[in-house]
Amino acid sequence: MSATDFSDQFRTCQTTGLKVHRPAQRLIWINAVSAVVFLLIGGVMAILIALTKWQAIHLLEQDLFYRFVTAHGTNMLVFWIVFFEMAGLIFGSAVVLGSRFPGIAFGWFNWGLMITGAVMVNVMMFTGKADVMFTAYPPLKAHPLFYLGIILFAVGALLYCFQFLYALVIAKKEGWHKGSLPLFTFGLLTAAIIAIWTLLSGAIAFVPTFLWSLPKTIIPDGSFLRINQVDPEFFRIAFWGFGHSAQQINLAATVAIWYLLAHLTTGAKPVNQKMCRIAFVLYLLGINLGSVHHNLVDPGLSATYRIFNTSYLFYAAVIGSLIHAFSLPAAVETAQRSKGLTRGLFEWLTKAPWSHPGFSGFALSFVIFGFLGGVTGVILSVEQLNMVSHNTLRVPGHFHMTVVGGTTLAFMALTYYVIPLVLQRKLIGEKLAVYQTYIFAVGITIVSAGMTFAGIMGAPRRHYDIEMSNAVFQFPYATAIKPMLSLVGIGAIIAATGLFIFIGIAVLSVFFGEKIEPKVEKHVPPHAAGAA
Amino acid sequence: MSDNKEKMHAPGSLVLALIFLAWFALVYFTQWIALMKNWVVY
Amino acid sequence: MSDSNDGVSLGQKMMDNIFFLLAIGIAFPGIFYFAWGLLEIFLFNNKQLSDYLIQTGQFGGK
Amino acid sequence: MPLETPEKWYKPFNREERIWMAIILVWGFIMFLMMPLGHLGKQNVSSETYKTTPDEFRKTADKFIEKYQVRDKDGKRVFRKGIAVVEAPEKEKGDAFLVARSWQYYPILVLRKNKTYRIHMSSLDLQHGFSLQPQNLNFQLLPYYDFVITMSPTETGTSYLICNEYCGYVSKVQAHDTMIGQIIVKE
Repeated sequence: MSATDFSDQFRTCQTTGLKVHRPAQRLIWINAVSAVVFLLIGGVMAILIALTKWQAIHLLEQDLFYRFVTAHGTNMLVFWIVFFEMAGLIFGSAVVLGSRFPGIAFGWFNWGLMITGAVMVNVMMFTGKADVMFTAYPPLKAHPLFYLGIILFAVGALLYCFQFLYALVIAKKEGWHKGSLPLFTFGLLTAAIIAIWTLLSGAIAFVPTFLWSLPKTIIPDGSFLRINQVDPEFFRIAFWGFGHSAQQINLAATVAIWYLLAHLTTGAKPVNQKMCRIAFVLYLLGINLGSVHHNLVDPGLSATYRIFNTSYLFYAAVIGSLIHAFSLPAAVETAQRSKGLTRGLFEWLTKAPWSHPGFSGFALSFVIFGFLGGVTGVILSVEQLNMVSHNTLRVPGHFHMTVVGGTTLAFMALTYYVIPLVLQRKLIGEKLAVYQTYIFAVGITIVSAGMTFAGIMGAPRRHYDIEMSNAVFQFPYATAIKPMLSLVGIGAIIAATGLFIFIGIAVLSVFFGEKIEPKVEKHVPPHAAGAA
Repeated sequence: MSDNKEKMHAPGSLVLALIFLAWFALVYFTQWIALMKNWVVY
Repeated sequence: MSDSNDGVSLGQKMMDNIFFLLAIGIAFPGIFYFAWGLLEIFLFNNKQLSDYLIQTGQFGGK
Repeated sequence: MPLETPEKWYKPFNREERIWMAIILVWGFIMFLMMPLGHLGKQNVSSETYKTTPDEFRKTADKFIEKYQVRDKDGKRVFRKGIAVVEAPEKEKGDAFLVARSWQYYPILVLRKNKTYRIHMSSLDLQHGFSLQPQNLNFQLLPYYDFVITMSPTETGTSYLICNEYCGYVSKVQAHDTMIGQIIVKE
């Protein structure tokens, strides 16, 4: 196919000079909008759950509480995050490389699979046919359509990942781009590879479970498709290859987005590209071994297996993160110092653009993800220490710092750039966006701190009633546990305020913001064979 | 390499990173000490 | 691929190869986490409780 | 910049990068060593597991309760809230059994301080989370897997077993959050 066929499908971004493939832009739009819809659903669930955890309010009834925890977990951890990441993959390949995105119709088909799956899962959850939590551990059984929905969603996302890889190949082959991938795209590439592993694991976990959940009227006894029992530990291993690796996609994508945000806000350039890229490769090697965190106190596994895997391959992936922990601020510092902010050790930091949502979002999510989420995560995943933390509220405490305070906040900050630059609408309420990042960061830190300390005192996760008032025995928990749980409620109100401000800004801007007229320019592959 | 190239580019970041590592180690070993007070299990 | 690759070090070439990265990104967790994990639960720790009870002579072996 | 790449970027580290890399490699190595070294300590996760079935495990546990249930002065079997109270045998004399099912742990084990016990645990139906409070020791219990934990209480008193893995909801009093058991430690 001749690459010149696509030359009139491009526009030039007036701010950055990037060449944007306009059909790809619409794919980014639909994925980002879908992401925000599920974020909204998850956000409403979040506040209802948190107000139930707050023992003095104890808002929901038991069954609704468990149903909404399921819906909150699935919508936030899977649908919001993965839809946004798919938007990110298209942005990182086509837009950043100034390339065409191959297979636009295929892209829409993949989105169709994902949205069908996501809607199916949500219908099943909210009609009470899948009160099985995000983890859906068999023998706890949900409606077959719940599993089918997850499989459809995973297949759609998996195809998107392969399409992303194909887009990278096409960009080089047709000459849209030359040389190494930009660091941002490289980071997204590691995220996409982690995603491929994630979604394969998801298929291994959920396909047998789906067959097992089908009634005998559909798959009779004796059929080779009949599965009477899913081994619970097999499911746990396969599921966490999906469930936790899905969060490692966030990690790689978030780090890539930090490099981009640092660059957009302060002009930071990675000091040493080799160091940053090695850190990403270390993620590929080690990070998905860490899925065993969830199985550290499970029966059937040896200490050697546990230690080797929970150490992420001798802490290779942690070393990767620690490299970023230095190289990201170093990039910002170098850029700031070159602007003359050289006094003392920290003038570069105090005079950073803190009133810029891109920078404040980046810096806050960096601190929350690294200082709080990363440290608690590594500690939870020590084989012996997991005994005093497995399935306590410390676990949600940890991943609210990483996924919410880290990834979600970074995604929010990026959205404030994506809306004008890619979706071509002026931001409505730009000033509010600055406050939004701080409100959200403070709220989610309070939530996570409350959860972590309650968990240290033994509060279980996914538990309706710390007073055990309906049980035969009442265990007298430490009195300090209730104030901690009320912190969860208070923090959730603050964080949800920030979240709803974000959704308000995003939705208003995308649908009613002032249109930025596209500058349509012909664009041909600059490095194609035979090109001037 | 020349001396000029060997000077610190980002001393502030190195200090920040070291503070981070100190906090990491502190929390990490606190947890081990807390675990040692528990029942004997193996 | 292109002719301008001369003088580019091996490390850079490896990290520029997306299929190499894909291979290690699937192989490492696939072998160490998943395959090894399945071996653990289905082969290495496969002794029956009843066999153990017979061995230790508890509860009439059954 | 993240959006542009020099043609050749595979370059040596500078000074502070070398310092930082050396520090974090050492720290990673220390953290890795802590886990094998931890196995010299007294708090470790058991690797002892047997395959079982819910039926087999329930029958074995019933035999165990039959043999070791506590009796009062009149020789009557002791129950607490309908759950059998069992004096667990020490490690040398035999194994103890603990059953998790929706939504109960049984029996109630009576242990002695500083004595060592081998406790077999399994679930009869769904996955359950063994969570010993206030000690805050947590293990995952699965059906078809018999998990053997060797433990030795270091303090007396009544401890509670709550379930920290979601195990379903049927009614207000038959739900995950009503699942609770006890372990009593005597001098």
